[in-house]
Amino acid sequence: MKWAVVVFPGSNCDEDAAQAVRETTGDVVDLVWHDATDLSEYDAIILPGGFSYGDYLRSGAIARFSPAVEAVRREAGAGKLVLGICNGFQVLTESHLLPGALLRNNHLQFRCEMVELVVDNNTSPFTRAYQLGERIQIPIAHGEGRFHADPETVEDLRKRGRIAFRYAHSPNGSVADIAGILGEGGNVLGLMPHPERAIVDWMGSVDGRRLFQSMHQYVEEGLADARANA
Amino acid sequence: MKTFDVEVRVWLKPSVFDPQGHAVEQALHTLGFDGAQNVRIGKYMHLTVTGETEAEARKSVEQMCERVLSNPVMETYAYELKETVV
Amino acid sequence: MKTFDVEVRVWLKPSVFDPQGHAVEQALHTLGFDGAQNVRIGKYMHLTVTGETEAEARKSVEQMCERVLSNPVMETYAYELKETVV
Amino acid sequence: MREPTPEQIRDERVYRSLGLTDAEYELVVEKLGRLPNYVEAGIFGVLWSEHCSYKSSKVHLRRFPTSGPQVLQGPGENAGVVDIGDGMAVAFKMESHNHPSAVEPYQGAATGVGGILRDIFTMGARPVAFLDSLRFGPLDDGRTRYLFSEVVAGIGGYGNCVGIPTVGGEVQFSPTYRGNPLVNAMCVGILPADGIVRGTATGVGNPVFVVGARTGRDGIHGATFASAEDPEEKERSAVQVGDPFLGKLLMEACLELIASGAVVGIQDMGAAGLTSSSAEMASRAGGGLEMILDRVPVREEGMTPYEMMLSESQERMLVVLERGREHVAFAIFQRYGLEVADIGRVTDDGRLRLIWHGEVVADMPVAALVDEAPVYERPIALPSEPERVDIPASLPAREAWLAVLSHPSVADKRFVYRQYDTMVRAQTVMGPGSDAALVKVPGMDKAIAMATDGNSRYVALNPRRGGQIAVAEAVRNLATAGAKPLAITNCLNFGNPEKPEIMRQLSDAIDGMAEACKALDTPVVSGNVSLYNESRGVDIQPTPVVGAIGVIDGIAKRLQSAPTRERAAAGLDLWLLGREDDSLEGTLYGELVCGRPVGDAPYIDLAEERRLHDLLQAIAGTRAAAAAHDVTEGGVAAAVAEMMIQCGAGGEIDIPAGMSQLGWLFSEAQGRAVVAVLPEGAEDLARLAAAFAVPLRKLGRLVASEKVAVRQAGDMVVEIPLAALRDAYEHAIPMALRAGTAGASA
Ligand SMILES: Nc1ncnc2c1ncn2[C@@H]1O[C@H](COP(=O)(O)OP(=O)(O)O)[C@@H](O)[C@H]1O
Ligand SMILES: [Mg+2]
Repeated sequence: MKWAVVVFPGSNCDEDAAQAVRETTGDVVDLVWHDATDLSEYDAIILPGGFSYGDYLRSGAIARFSPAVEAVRREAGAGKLVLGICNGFQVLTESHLLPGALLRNNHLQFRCEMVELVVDNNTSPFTRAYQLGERIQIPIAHGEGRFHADPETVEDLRKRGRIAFRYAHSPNGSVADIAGILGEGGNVLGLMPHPERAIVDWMGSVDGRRLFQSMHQYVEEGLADARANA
Repeated sequence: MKTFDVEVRVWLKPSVFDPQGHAVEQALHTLGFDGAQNVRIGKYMHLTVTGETEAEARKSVEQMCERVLSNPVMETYAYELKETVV
Repeated sequence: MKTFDVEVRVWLKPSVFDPQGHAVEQALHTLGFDGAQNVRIGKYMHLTVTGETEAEARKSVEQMCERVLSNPVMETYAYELKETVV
Repeated sequence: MREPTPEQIRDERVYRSLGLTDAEYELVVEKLGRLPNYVEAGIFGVLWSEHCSYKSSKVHLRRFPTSGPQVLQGPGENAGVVDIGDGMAVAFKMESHNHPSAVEPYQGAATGVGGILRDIFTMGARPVAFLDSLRFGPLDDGRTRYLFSEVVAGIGGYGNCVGIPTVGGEVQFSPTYRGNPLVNAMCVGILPADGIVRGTATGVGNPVFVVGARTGRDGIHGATFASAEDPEEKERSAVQVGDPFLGKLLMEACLELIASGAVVGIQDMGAAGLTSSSAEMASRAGGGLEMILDRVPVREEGMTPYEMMLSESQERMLVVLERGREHVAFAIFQRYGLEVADIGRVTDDGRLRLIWHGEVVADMPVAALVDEAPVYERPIALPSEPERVDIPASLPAREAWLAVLSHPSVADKRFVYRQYDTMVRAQTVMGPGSDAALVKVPGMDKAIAMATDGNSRYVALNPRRGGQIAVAEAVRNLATAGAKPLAITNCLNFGNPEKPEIMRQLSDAIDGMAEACKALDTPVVSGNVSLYNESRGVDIQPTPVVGAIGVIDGIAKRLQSAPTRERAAAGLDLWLLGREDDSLEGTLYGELVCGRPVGDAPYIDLAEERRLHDLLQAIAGTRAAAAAHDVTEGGVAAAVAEMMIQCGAGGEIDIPAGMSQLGWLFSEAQGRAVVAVLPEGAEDLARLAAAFAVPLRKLGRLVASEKVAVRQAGDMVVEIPLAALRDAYEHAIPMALRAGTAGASA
């Protein structure tokens, strides 16, 4: 399979994400500049962390208008996997590919530390390698990660199993301790924590590996099925 | 073509917690400004726009506000527009 | 004791570079809002204060603005104050 | 506004407001052979300022050792560069932003980080880490809490956004910094050993470019302001605002441009923007530059040549390209949406010539501006004898232990560093919370080790020994992590050099630092001097801050500053490496009891120090060693407590018979470390310690217990729950901040 990592002006976890994919899956990864208009050759697309356009105005507010985000919208509609990490999650909510918004942390500070997450869904293409209810260690690094949505939306997310990860102890005041949510079709995941920073021993946790491996496995199975049917 | 001065205010909907407003309120109380209450903090933007008519300019400002300058998921906006006196 | 509604606007002094305004202006141009110019982004705050008289309330708002709500080293402020109609 | 004429500048002494003394003005006239006009006088004013010319410190800085086989680039360039083996090198430098941070703490700190970042990528290095060294007054005061919170937010605001992890640093609190906080930032970058780019304007006819942001009226007079007296009194609209987003784009664009091979020389525009960058680039090449100011992209209309030359708008660089390859720059910078303008040419006439509206508005010899700037041998007071005092034992061991751990200088700095992205780039092997930070060289089993240190109490008590200790402490942190120290950078934060006693501090501290650098084989490859750190006529304690760099080959060899929870719970022995000492002179204990620094600076012997560092590196390779932590402020008591708190294990400590209990617990004698070792590793440890001739004594052990006991000859000295130590250590800074508001600018 082939991955794209979209690079916006101000992205800064693009290389980290690409490196994590290579390390955990051995797949090919391209870094794609935000003016790309066609991403159809990729099986999975990552919107990486960072400060696209300086996070001025609102995080993700300006990046959302990039041609690449239009292309992502198309591929998401076609069922491709889209993973938004941190700033990528913010871009996804700003562009309404995911519901809600990410607001300033309730304590007003940027916060970078290892946090404990609870896996709330282990049937999605992103989470199938985890156990339901499993506690995993993944670092966060954000100033605007407080997930907000109106109560009906949150209830709907909960009912449909679209909350992928919750914080064991919320570091930012997110409603329902939400750390990551799935899009309606289950093929888009936005999450504030950084799985690409939990890949090898010396990082302090390797719990992020299985997220990329889940995606790899899901896509490879689909590709194998497609070949078998052809 | 006319030029207009525009002031846009954007603030969080009442249902959304505003930690910054809360922190500033606390700070004001600590400094003895006990009467300060209900502090909410938003954004104030100033810009100039051009348009053939005021109506056209208003339309473009509204589009900017809805598409870029505010996020309706959690924010509300208001603006004032005046023709620039040269 | 009366209560007043206060709206405060704080913005960067003209000589101070406003990176946020600059980035937003660029973005507006990319989106086709070519007429948008001189974008400056500041803060908009709403609060209520109390005071025996309007003059007293104004004085306290001015103190708040100077000590907490703005940094006079680089920012300027303006405010409007109206007695709250109950 | 009309600019004053050359005659008015002379007759009305306008030059004084431009930072020139009467004698300096005379010298300008002599060098120029005529009266300078306003632009020229302004340019001389900033270039001959303390900040740009180092006129008070230069004669002393020459005493630093600056060479060695590992040094690829010593002082004089934008940053120093050392070889880390296998074809790779590290560029690093530290810089102060004290005065701007005192006026506008968020922006002052942020632009400090942005400035040092540009110094690093200018060398052709990919920046990989920041460290920050901060000094504030006590947190009992609202203004200080505001400064502290905003400085930390500003450092994070810039560093997090540009995507470079802040992996270490320090914060100390002392009344001496109440009116004059210190903000020193260090940046570290990686480059191929043969890929150094320099700030030289060579090749007659080569085009000169301004790239990055547009030039506005920001911070005009910033450089002279940076060395002027009291930050409170200064003109207050000169605040510069950083744009980390633009900074990130500029970094990527410049690295791409450098990789294209078209760059002849490149230099960031720091203090005194276009003036210092152009003059310094020309000076290094021994040539000249001609610049057409009409072509400089400006942000505001009606800017004068004077304003353009002195503007300190951030996020700009001056680049000399190979003639004929201009299109490379245009293509790259346009893609990033950055300004790029061809503003002039390299010449060979040794002059800096500025043209505006078709007229020459300034024409000065480069040598006079840079190389021949005045150098002062300022008067130096006689050395003073350290005072002899008896430090009363009025604070009992248990209370003292809690007081030391909850002193904000010693206490947990998590409040600070969790606001920094410490992991972006995904190469941080050890971040804040360890003695040294380790950042991996991508694709190699090799990491760069780095640490900053500088305890002004020691320097105030004994400048020379304090200078030695500043270097020794920073370097020791590297060795404690198992790394091989290579070189240092520094920031010399001192008071008013026009006072002979301050010059004595500066001169002696430099001597001490130089001695330590020689003994530890860590030459000085870059640095920065910040003088006039005073408030209302009172100078700060002398504060040399040292940033040390080392390398570790094989990250598995690294030593953590505390063992893992599991290893500690299984039981480990604690050993003290280095001298047994029970003197309280110069200690935090002494300061707590007497309310001020007292006695002489603590003991240090540079030869012993060196042997300890060598031993620590040897220990790091052995399997029995579980952790090492050096002994610094707060003594053995603080070092052991920090280790216990981190690993969550209590334990027992024995004070040797015959030693003063308080002295032994709280002595800050240098050249020491605590190591946690598997019981079966004792013999190997003893053999190694003997081989390196480092004294070794069993301190006690870590056990899976919530209790901590200190005994002497079997008698209980202190018995305390681990939780009490932890609370003191972890809550001190958050509690001090909660005590009042941090949101007030007043
Ligand atoms: N301003 C800061 N920025 C980043 N890290 C910091 C800062 N202050 C302290 N730290 C980290 O906290 C830990 C303890 O600091 P310190 O007590 O100064 O260490 P040491 O005594 O080993 O020099 C170190 O890992 C240091 O890097
Ligand atoms: Mg240490």
